[in-house]
Order: sequence, then structure tokens, then C-alpha cells
Amino acid sequence: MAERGAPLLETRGVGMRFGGVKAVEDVDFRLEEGELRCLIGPNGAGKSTFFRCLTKQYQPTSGTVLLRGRDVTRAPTHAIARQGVGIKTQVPNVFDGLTVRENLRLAATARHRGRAIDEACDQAIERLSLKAIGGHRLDRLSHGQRQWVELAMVVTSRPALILLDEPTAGMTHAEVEHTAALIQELNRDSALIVVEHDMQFIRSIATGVTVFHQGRIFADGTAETIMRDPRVGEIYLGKRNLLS
Amino acid sequence: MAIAAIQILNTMASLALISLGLAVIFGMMRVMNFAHGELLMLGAYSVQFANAYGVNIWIAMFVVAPVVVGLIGILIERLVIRHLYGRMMDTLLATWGLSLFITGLVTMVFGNVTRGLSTPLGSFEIGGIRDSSYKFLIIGVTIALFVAIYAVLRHTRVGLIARATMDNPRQVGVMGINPGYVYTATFAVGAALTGLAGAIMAPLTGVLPTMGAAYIGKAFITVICGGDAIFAGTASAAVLFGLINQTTTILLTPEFGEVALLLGALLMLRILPSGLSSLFSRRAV
Amino acid sequence: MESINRRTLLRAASGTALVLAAPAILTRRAGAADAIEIGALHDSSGSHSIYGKEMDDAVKLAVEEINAAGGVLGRQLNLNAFDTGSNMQNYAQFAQRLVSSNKASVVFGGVSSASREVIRPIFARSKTLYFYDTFYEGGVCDKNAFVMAETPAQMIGPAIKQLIKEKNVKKIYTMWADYNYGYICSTWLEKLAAENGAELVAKEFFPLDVTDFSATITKIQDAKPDLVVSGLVGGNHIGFYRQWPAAGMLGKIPLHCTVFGPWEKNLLQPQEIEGLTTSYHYYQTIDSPENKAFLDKWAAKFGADHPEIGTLAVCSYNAVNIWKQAVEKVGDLDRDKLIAALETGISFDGPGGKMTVDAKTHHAVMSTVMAEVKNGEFVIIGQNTDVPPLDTSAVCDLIADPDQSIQYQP
Amino acid sequence: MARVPLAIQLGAIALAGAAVIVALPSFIGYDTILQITLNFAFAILALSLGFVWGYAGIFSFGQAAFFGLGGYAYAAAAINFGDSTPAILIGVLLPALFALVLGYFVFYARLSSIYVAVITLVVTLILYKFMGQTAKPSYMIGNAMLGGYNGIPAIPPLNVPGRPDLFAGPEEMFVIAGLTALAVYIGLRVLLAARLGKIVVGMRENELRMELLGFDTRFYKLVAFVIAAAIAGLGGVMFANWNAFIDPHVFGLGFSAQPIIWVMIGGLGTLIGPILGAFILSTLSLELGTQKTIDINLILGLVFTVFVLLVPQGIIPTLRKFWTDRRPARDPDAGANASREASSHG
Repeated sequence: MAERGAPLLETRGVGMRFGGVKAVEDVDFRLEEGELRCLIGPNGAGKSTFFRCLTKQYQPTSGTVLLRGRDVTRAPTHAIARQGVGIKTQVPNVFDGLTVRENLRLAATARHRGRAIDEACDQAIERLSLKAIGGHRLDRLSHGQRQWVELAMVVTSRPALILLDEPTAGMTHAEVEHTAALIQELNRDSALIVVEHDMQFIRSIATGVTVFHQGRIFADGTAETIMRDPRVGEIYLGKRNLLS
Repeated sequence: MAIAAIQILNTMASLALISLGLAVIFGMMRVMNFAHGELLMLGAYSVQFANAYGVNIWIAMFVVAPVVVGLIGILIERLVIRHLYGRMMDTLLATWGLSLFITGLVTMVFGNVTRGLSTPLGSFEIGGIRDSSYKFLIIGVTIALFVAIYAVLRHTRVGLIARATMDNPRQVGVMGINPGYVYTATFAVGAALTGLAGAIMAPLTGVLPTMGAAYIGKAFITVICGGDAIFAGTASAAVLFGLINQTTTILLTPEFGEVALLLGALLMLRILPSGLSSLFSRRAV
Repeated sequence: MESINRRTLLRAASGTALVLAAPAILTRRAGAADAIEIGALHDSSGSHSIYGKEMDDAVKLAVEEINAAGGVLGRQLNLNAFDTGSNMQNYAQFAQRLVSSNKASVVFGGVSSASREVIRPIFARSKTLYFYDTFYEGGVCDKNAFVMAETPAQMIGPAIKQLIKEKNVKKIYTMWADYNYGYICSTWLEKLAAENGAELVAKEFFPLDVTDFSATITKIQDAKPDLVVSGLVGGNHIGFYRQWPAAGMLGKIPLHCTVFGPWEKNLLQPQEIEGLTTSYHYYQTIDSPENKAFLDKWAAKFGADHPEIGTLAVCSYNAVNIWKQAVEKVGDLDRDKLIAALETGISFDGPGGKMTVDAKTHHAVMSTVMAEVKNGEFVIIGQNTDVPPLDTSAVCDLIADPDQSIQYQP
Repeated sequence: MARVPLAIQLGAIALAGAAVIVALPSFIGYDTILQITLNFAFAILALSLGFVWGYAGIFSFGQAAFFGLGGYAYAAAAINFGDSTPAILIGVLLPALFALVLGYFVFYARLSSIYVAVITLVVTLILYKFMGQTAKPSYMIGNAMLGGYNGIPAIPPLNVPGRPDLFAGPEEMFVIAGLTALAVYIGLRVLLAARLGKIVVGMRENELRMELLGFDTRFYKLVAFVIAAAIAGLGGVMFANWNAFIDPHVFGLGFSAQPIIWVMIGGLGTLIGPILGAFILSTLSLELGTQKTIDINLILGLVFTVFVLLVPQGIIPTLRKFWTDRRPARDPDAGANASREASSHG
């Protein structure tokens, strides 16, 4: 039974170490229903590791993860997905040999049966504006289109929470804009956690930002306050400038 | 008791010895060489024939067999393995085909008869019990080979290149070394070590075309269960499985020895899915 | 030691050419219309070929001789010999082929016990007379089948009696291949030893793929027996005969081997097996005019440099001749009449001495010899005549109960 | 291009196939009947590997072991019951149960595919060693002696349920084995078209994505593994029937290699390919066995190595590709569809 009034997602003291290296340490994190939150931080800050602790691609070495108050710390990836969490990884994980529609059908099979499968597919195609390419095989699509198909696959299960790992990586400027619009569309039904680098993008979508640094939560706030915070600029923007 | 200890050491050493060439090829090239047993067999045939034609047994064993099988290894790498890098399953299948082919060829040319040569070195006696001195040779050669490989990998330029290849094959090209040569050389060394192992085992058993089948399973299990640190892993797996096998054989009978070895391997993989060496090492040597 | 010479290589090369012509060879149908079709199934290739080859050759020699002398009942014999390649699948297939396509009236063959048990029911069902000519664990009791080879009682019985007496044996250490043959022989040996006042201090069984015997060699030294009996079998177990002398044990404790013919002897150096004893119906070194004549014929057909032959060849050769006598006695090829004729106790004086059909068991009463290896030769050190298959006759009586087709286990 | 619905397609294959199988024994010789019956048993084994390897992406060395277990289980049960009907069931269920335990051990530990291959190999070798040392009279299952290296002879043939006196001769056996192979083929086609098939293929293509979508891939791998083991067991039942004999060589390395060779040569990721591979190679083995000049292993090994190097996809996918390449490409998707069909419909 879910606790009444519990946040959608909560972590208490989550940590992940690889051998002697502490990639994530003592992270307390809360996300309410319907919220949209971006995780940022320089490379190696632990945000992607934290993301994988949530999806159980990594098993956290300490702490607890709660979904609507239910302890899912030891639950495997598929069980997390089954509890209404849609996950999109950094590298597109799609089925290249299948068409867009077949990809969506396969995804919808996870949660629906019979006619509901087609309905879920239609709806996802509609919401992510994929109608024009519905019959194309994935290996013929552009990088951006493949990302959107994966988003659509995530949507077919009508998740309460969607986790996105760098959804705009490698996209053109126009594609990034479209993706921002899609994310806001998805946010109408679901809460989202987005791991991102692109500050422009974050400013265009985010209501809340959590900054990671050296495996810990460094700062919390709205996009505007975080971007104005000089300490963040020091650890994050400085590095980013080096990279770009 | 002393005899039992020597026999256990001997089993460990034999296991390590027959697995060493496979470990080189699998560890450095990620090639599953299923013709490993046949390379052992070719080593045994080399020593057998060289000796029959009057070559001194030690020269036949330590020079002729590794050279012959090493050359065959070069041939195999050039003709088959070369075209399959990065496709581990395909190397496994192609070398499986090769193993059938080599068995068939040897059967046709030399006939399906067991040959053999007498075990050299005579015997020793401890506490009224006699045993073959050849066991000391096996134990000694195995230790020497592992020490030599460790030294080469740690302290020479060749070793550095080899370790770099294990780490990241694509980067070797950047170092100005033709990766093709590294692969050919690696496969040749692996084959030569296998040929030597086959030659050393030959005087203990019969030499026949299908003898490889008796070793391939054990060698594979030893290497795979060793895990990522390929040489230390293979050595420790050989020690563990040798102990299990020979202790069971001494206490019960040989019929249980190998079954115990295999069951031990199964259990070990369940407890340590990334191999024995994950217990003590994160390095790739 | 066989050497690779130009001929071997040529043979391999011409093989390549032959396989291209294979379809033509395979579809060839030989033999005159009135010939008597007979079949042979032996492993001329594969792991059992060291036994099967000489059996196949012996049947061919016997058939050739008979044909040269005018055949049987005035008809030539047409031999359909298949190489079963040491593969049980081939046995079933070729046996069916002999029965249905070739319409063979008699089949000689089967090398291992397993192969015999695959084909025996096929011939029983199709009422095709069947001869099995390999020494084996005994106990087959089948109206349709005749076994013209040694059972444990014949191989081990007289030899063990002689050894116990001559060497004053009290304690025997035994080792066996871990399969049917080993288990049944060990039981039989235990009984024989007890009758002669000795006891078995160990019965160890080794899977056929074991190659390392060092633990056992240590155990034997601990047990300090007066005699070691080995029932080890096959290419891997040869390892024992190499590791025993390597451990310095040769001559320290007498070693008797139940399965040790020229096939095994040729794989080892004379100094590795000096003094070892063994016992069969036949060795090539038997000194008799019959054997000399036989060896001359064998050399004429297969070359003077043929590998040393053993009891398997002679048993196979005898079987064909015993069948021939039965056909001549009856005057036709009717199976039931032939069985009746064989049960009258037909006997044949072969190269290894007399072999007589035992009506009750369909086995043979035969002479046996014991040999000791000296300088790499089997030197005959004991001879026995008319040794009965006591193990099988204790359980099997096909005269009293003819409708049987089973193998008794002790 | 209009596509024939799967149901009609399969119905037609079933009818035509059954008609040919029933009619064939009247037209071919006794030898050929026996050879093809054996091929049918092998085809079932090949299908089991073709499914679990080609569609579920699990490289199992152990299919021959399940085949052997099926044969042994059938043999022991048939000898004890004297009636083949429950024995068939046991011959299918025992390997399935064994696969369930082994698969749980392997897949729920999330061992990587190379370890799955090695573990199935090790288990096969254990069975080989174990069965090889069951010559002691104490290894009896009821009235059936396991017999060690000599195996179990005189296995009772299939009979009409409840009537052990009415048993199948070679011609009936041909029809039974043929129809069983056909049924397995059709069953697998149906299964692959159904939800389970889609999930299993999705898992082969992208295991992580399937997990992220909420599929428990451990469970589906286990299901595919167990189904394949049951099918292999059924093949083993047919095999044990065919020569009324089974021995431990079915657990040997050489025998275990065979289905892998068949699937590889026929075509991985198809169902017709493995059947074809089994038929071609098993026939080739027998015919080569009757000549002595060239060792059969030499030819098989050569053929196999050359295939891996030159035709790595196998016969069927290569033919399909050849066929689609030759057709004029009116619709840009036609080629893509056809080659996809090769990879997922069989």
C-alpha cells in the first residue's frame, strides 16, 4: 500500500560506490507528482550514476529508494518500470529492425492487451507527432527522430514518472526545440526527471533544477536562481566552457 | 601424505598447463579457440614423431612441438581467425569446424590408432611408495612458464604492447604497431604454448587423433572461471579445480573426480559470476 | 612403430580424388544373381577400429577362401560388409539395410557390446541368423544369435587358476573399465578367486576417459597385493600401462590383463610391458601347423607386413566356417534348420585350436591359452582345451527354453 | 504487395506437409524411410536450438543434452510402463523441468551470454560423465538399467495409447516423427507471431530496452529456455524410438556440436534453416560414412569453417537475400520488409 501524501519519488541517503570510488554519496531527493525536475552537474558529478540507481541499472550500495512511499531499493529494473516509471536511456535503446509503429506496439505490449495496444500506440504517435514516419524502419531515421520514438515508447505505458537521460544529446538546434516542446507536452500527464547538460534547454523547460557535484546534491532551486548562483557557475559553467 | 601432495600439485599444474595457451588467446584476443584440444593433439603428435625419427625427446618436446604447433597457429590465424575478429561467437564456431577438420585430417594421415612414447625420468620413492618423477617436470615447467609470462608482461616492451592490446586493441594502432602482427604473434604464442603442453602430456597418455576432446572442456572451464585477470585467474582456477579433482580422486575414485571438478565450476560461477580473479584483482593480467 | 611414408601421403591424396567418384562407387551393385547374400558389420574406422579392422579382414578372408573353393552349396557368397565407424547410429541403419535391401541370410558383426545390443533385436525380429565374434561379458541368451568368442569364464578362469597356483596369490587388486564388461568380469573374478583360495582387496572402476592413474598406483602400493588384475579398456586407459612402469612398479607386483591383445601391445614399448600376462583363445605366436597355414594365407592377402592379429580375427574367421558347415549339413538357407544344425555341436579346428558350438547357450566351447609378454612378444605359457562358457551356461538353456532373446546379468 | 494472413499460410503448410509425410513412405525405399525418420528427430532438435538461439538469442550448448535426457527418460519410462504414452510425456517434461532448474540458476543470476554458453556446456559434460558411469547394476530405474557407456538397448517402440501390443513399425514411425516435426515447426511459427514471440525477439534485439519497458527478461529467457528444452526432449523421444537404443554419446561434445552446425548452416534466425541444416548434414554424414577414403570429420569441419567464413548467415537467409535483391524494388520498403521477415518470422 502506498503511503498517503508520500512524494512520488524519494531517496534517502542513496550512495553508490565502485570499488573504492564513491560515485554517489548520501543523496536525499524528493519529487512530487506532476513535477518536472532537471539534474545538472559537470561530468563525473554523479548525476548519471544517480539516474541509474533510480532505474536499477545500478544497485545502490546504500540508502533507500521510495516510489510513492513504497520501498523499491531492491526491485529490479523491470519492476521499477512496472510501477509506472518510464525510462529513456542516454543512447537510444530502440529496435532498429522494426518500424516505428512496431516499436510502439512492442512497448505497449508491456502494459496493454488486445485493442488497448493499438489505442496506446495511436495516442503516443499523436502526442509525439510521429504520424508521418509511422511505417519507417528505425535504422532509416535521423538521430533526433529515434530519440522521439523512444520517448513515444516510454509514453505507451502511460507512466506517472518519466526518467530521461540527456534527451537532447547530439541533436540539432531545431530538434532540441522540438524536444523541449515534447517534454512539456509529456509533463501534462507525468512527472519528469531530466538529466541534462544544455542550460539553454533547461531554461526553456524546467521549473526545478537539482545540481550535483562530487557525488552529492550541491544546490536546489528554480532554473533562474540556480543559473544566477555564482557557486554553481564556478563548478559547473566553468567546466562546461572548457568542454565546449 | 607427501605423495598425495605431489599428486595434487601435479593435477593443478597439468590443468594450468593445458589451459595456458587458451588463456593467452582468449585473454588477449577474445577469441574462443575451440580447436585448442586439437592444438594439444598436434603437439603430442609432433613430439611422438620427432622422437620416433630419432630426435632427442627433450628437444622434440621443448623445441619441435612448440615450433610446429606455433607455425600451424600462424596458418590458422591468417586463414580463419583474421576474418572474424570482434565476432566472438563466430570465432567459436569457426574454430569448432577447424577442430573437426584437424581431427579428420590427422585420422586420415596417421590413422585412428593410439601411439605413444614411454614416460621418461624414471621414478622416486617416498615412504615405500613409488611414483613417476615426471610429475616434477610438469610442476616445474608450469611454474616456470607462468613466471616467465608474468615477467615478460610486466617488464618488457613486448609485454607492454600485449597488455595494451588486451586493454584496448584499437589503440595499439596509434602506438605505431600493426595490430595484425600483434594478433598473429599472440595466436602463434598461444598455439606454441598449447603445443608444448600437448607434448608434455603425450608420454603420460596415448597419442591419438581424438585425444583433444578429453582436454578441451577442462581447459575452457579453467580459463573462463578464472575471470578477467586472465593469467592469475587461470592459475588460481587451476589450483582450485586441481585440488577438488585430485582430492576427490584420492578419497573416492576417478569417476567422481571430474564430476566434482565440473560441479565445483558450476557452483563457483554461481557465487562469483565474474570469475575467480574478481576476488583479488581488478587488473587485466 | 608405423612410419609415415610416401605411400600414406599418396593414399590421403588419392582419397580426395576418390570422394569425387564416390556416387559411382556407392550405387554399384555387385554379385551374381544366384549368390548367397551375407552381411558384415564392423568398426573399420573410428575408436573401435583397432578391434574391428581385423574382424572385418578375417570375414573377408574366410569368404574369399570359401568362394575360391567353389562356394557353399555350389553358390558363391556375396559379402555386404559395412564400416559402422564406431557409431551406434550406423549400426541400426546398416543392420536395417542388410535385412531389407541386401536380404542377407546371415550377418557377422558387432564389435562393442553396445553395438551388439543395438543390432541383435533387429536380426531377431527379421529372423536373420546372427553371429557375434568378440570376447565379451557373457550372458547373451538368444535363439537367433551365436557367440563364437570368449566369455569371462574362458578368458579369466583357467588363467587366474594358473596364476594363483604358480605365484601363490592370496590378495588380488583389481581395476576395471567402468562399464558393463568391467562389472560383470569383476563379479566373475571374485567368485573364481574365492574358489581358488584368494581374495579381492579392491575393485576399482575407471570411466573410459580417465587418463591419469597415479592415485591408483599409490593405492595399489599401499594395499601390497600379490597380483594386480587389470580390466582397463581403450585408448585412454593405455595411460595406465605407461604410468605403471614410469612409477617403477614393473616386475614389483605381477600384472595380469584381461583385455590385452596385439591391439594394445602395439601401442606400448616392449620394456613397458615386460612380464605382463594375458589370456585368450588365440595369439599369433601359437606354434601349430594350422596357425602357420592361416598366417601364410593372411600374409598373402594383407601383405607380409600386416599388423599382428589376435583372437578377434580368428573368432570371426572360425564363425564364418562354422556357419558354412551348418549350411552344408542342412542343404539350404532356412534359418530354423540352420539353428538346429548348429545345435548338433558343429565344431571347427581353427588356427587357435578347436571351437565347438554349445547347443544350450549358443556359445562356443574352445581351447584357450595364456601368454606372457617377453621382449614384446606373447610367449605362450599355458594351454587349456575345451573350456566351457560356464558363466553363461549357468543361466542360459536355449534347448529347454528356446523362446529367449535376452542378456542375463549376474 | 498483398500478404497472405499467417493463419492461412500456416494452414496450407500444415495440410501440404502432412499430405506429403503420410504419402511418402509408399514411394521411397526402406533405407530412405529410416534415414528420413532420423532426420525428422534431428530436425526437432535443430528447431529447438533455432528457436532458443536464433530468436531468443540464448546460445545454448545444452540442446543435445536435453535431447538426450528426453531419450533416456522415454527409455526408462517405456521399459517400466510397457506403454509409450506416459513415457512420451515424461520424455518431454523431464528435460523441461531440468531446464527450469538450470535456467533459474543461470538467468536469475544474470550471467552474461558467454557464461550461459559455458555453463550449458559444463552441464552437458557432467551428464556425459554421469551417464557414462552408470554401468553398476545399482543404477536401475525400476526395471530399466542405465547401462553406462553401453547405454539402454531394446527400448520399446511407440504404441497406440493403452495398447502396447499395437506398436509403430518403421513406416508408422516415419509418419509420426514427420508429423511431430511439422507440428513443432507450426507451433513455433504461431508462438513467434504471438505476444511471447514478440517479447522474446525484442529481448534478443535489445534486452535493456525490454527491461526498461517493464518486461522481466529473466523470466522470458527462462520461458524460452524451458520451451526449447521440451522441444529438444521430444526430439530425443523420437530418436530413442528410431533405433530403440540410446547411449551417453548424445551428451558428448561431438553430438552437442551437431545442432549448432545445423542451425548455423541452415540459417540463424529462421526455422526452415535449422530443419534444412539437419537434413543436409545428417544425410551427408551417413553417405560419407559408407566411404572410407576421406574422414567424415574432415569434410564436416571444412564445410562448417567455410560456412562461418563465407556464408555466416546460413543458407536460408542468403537465399532470401538473393531472391529479394533480384526482384525489382517498386516499393522502397519491400526489400526491408522481406529481410526483416527473414529475421523474425522464419
